[in-house]
Amino acid sequence: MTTLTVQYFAILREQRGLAQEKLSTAATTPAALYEELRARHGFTLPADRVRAAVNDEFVSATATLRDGDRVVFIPPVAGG
Amino acid sequence: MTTLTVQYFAILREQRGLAQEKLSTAATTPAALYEELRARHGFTLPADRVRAAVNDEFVSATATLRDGDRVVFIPPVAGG
Amino acid sequence: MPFRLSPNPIDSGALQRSLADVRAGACVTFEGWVRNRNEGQPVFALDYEAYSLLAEKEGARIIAEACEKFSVNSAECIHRTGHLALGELAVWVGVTAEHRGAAFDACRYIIDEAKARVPIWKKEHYASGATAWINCATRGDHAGEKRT
Amino acid sequence: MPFRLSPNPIDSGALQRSLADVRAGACVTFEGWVRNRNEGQPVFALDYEAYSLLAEKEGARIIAEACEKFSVNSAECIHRTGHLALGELAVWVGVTAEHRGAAFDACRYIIDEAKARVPIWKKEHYASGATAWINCATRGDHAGEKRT
Repeated sequence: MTTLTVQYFAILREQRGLAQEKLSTAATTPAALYEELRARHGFTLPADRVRAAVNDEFVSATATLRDGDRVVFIPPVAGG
Repeated sequence: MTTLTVQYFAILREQRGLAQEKLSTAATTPAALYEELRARHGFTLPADRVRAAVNDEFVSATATLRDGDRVVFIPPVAGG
Repeated sequence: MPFRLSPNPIDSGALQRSLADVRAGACVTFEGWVRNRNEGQPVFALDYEAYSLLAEKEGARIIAEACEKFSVNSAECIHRTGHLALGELAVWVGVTAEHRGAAFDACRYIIDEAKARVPIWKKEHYASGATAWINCATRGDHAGEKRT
Repeated sequence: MPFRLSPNPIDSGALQRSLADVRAGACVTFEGWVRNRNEGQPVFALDYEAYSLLAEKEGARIIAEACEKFSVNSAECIHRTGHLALGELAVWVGVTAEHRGAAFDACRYIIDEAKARVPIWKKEHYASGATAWINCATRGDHAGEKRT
């Protein structure tokens, strides 16, 4: 199990009902973690429309998560 | 012979030494008139780099000049 | 900083004056304004939410790419966050260059890439009272992909 | 008037504010500034001379063409005449549109066509004291075709 901080923005923040949480998980990749959280919280965005960032850098969905990482799932952006 | 008003701008105004003149000419087209004036005043621009306007509209170099027309020879433009 | 987020209204006049440069012959600016309708629906207001740390990094990368690809003298981008009313300035991009081609190309590159890559999200408030996170609709929602 | 000549300094901030429009999502502006060098020669100041009647007609035609080719809400162009110092604003183009692609394309179309077609001439004053009418050099002169 790794202990992570997950931050939520925009539609994910609203669907989760909070902006940040600490959690322990057996997931070792962003993809696995997103599926776990999506099942638990009913996120409407499918995994293929969400990017991941770890410690404020974009990472691939199959990157390895490490204890203490701060993970952000990034819904489709819409600046401007 | 037709009697015309010729207006000069920019390099042609400077080379002619005035901005406007009335003149009588045997030239019946802007092309012929420009060659006549060029020979008389030593304009440096060759005819193929000068456009013509008559009564404030662009015309072809072979348009017919009529008595009372106001003719402008337009050096290469350089706005902006 | 060439890319910034601002929770306060953007003073585009001051930004453009700050680009003044006698070595530049061209200045191109893009302003994104809050429009009163999107995809046919009357829009009442907007919220922009940003993942600030990554937005600023990715924005700075985009500006650096533009400066590498095109011969520009300077380039800046500022994006609003928070609640915006109709007509408000949401994003400003300003580019100076010796020649206009580079200024146009760089300005467009920056706004195109920023819209596609910078983690900022837009929530539209409709006259009907409904809201929607743009580009986040899923099957069953009525709102599709949007472009400004 | 969508195309104007101005013997006085151009207030670009006021011009841009005059384009405010809640139906527009994008505003692109181009500013042409007096640059301190051209083709490697130090420039000291400029004079712009216009054939006003035809310049205004041709400028209005260019704006009308841009509005026909691209989906724009409004488009304006103002060009200075007279004596300009370094850094001064020589020409301003502003375009609003629902979407940014049309605003960029129309703004660029207007400045490209204006530079090629509107009867306005530029005389550069060099630090050396020499002057040249741009684009009017003939064999034997040192100055060639110029672009901003």
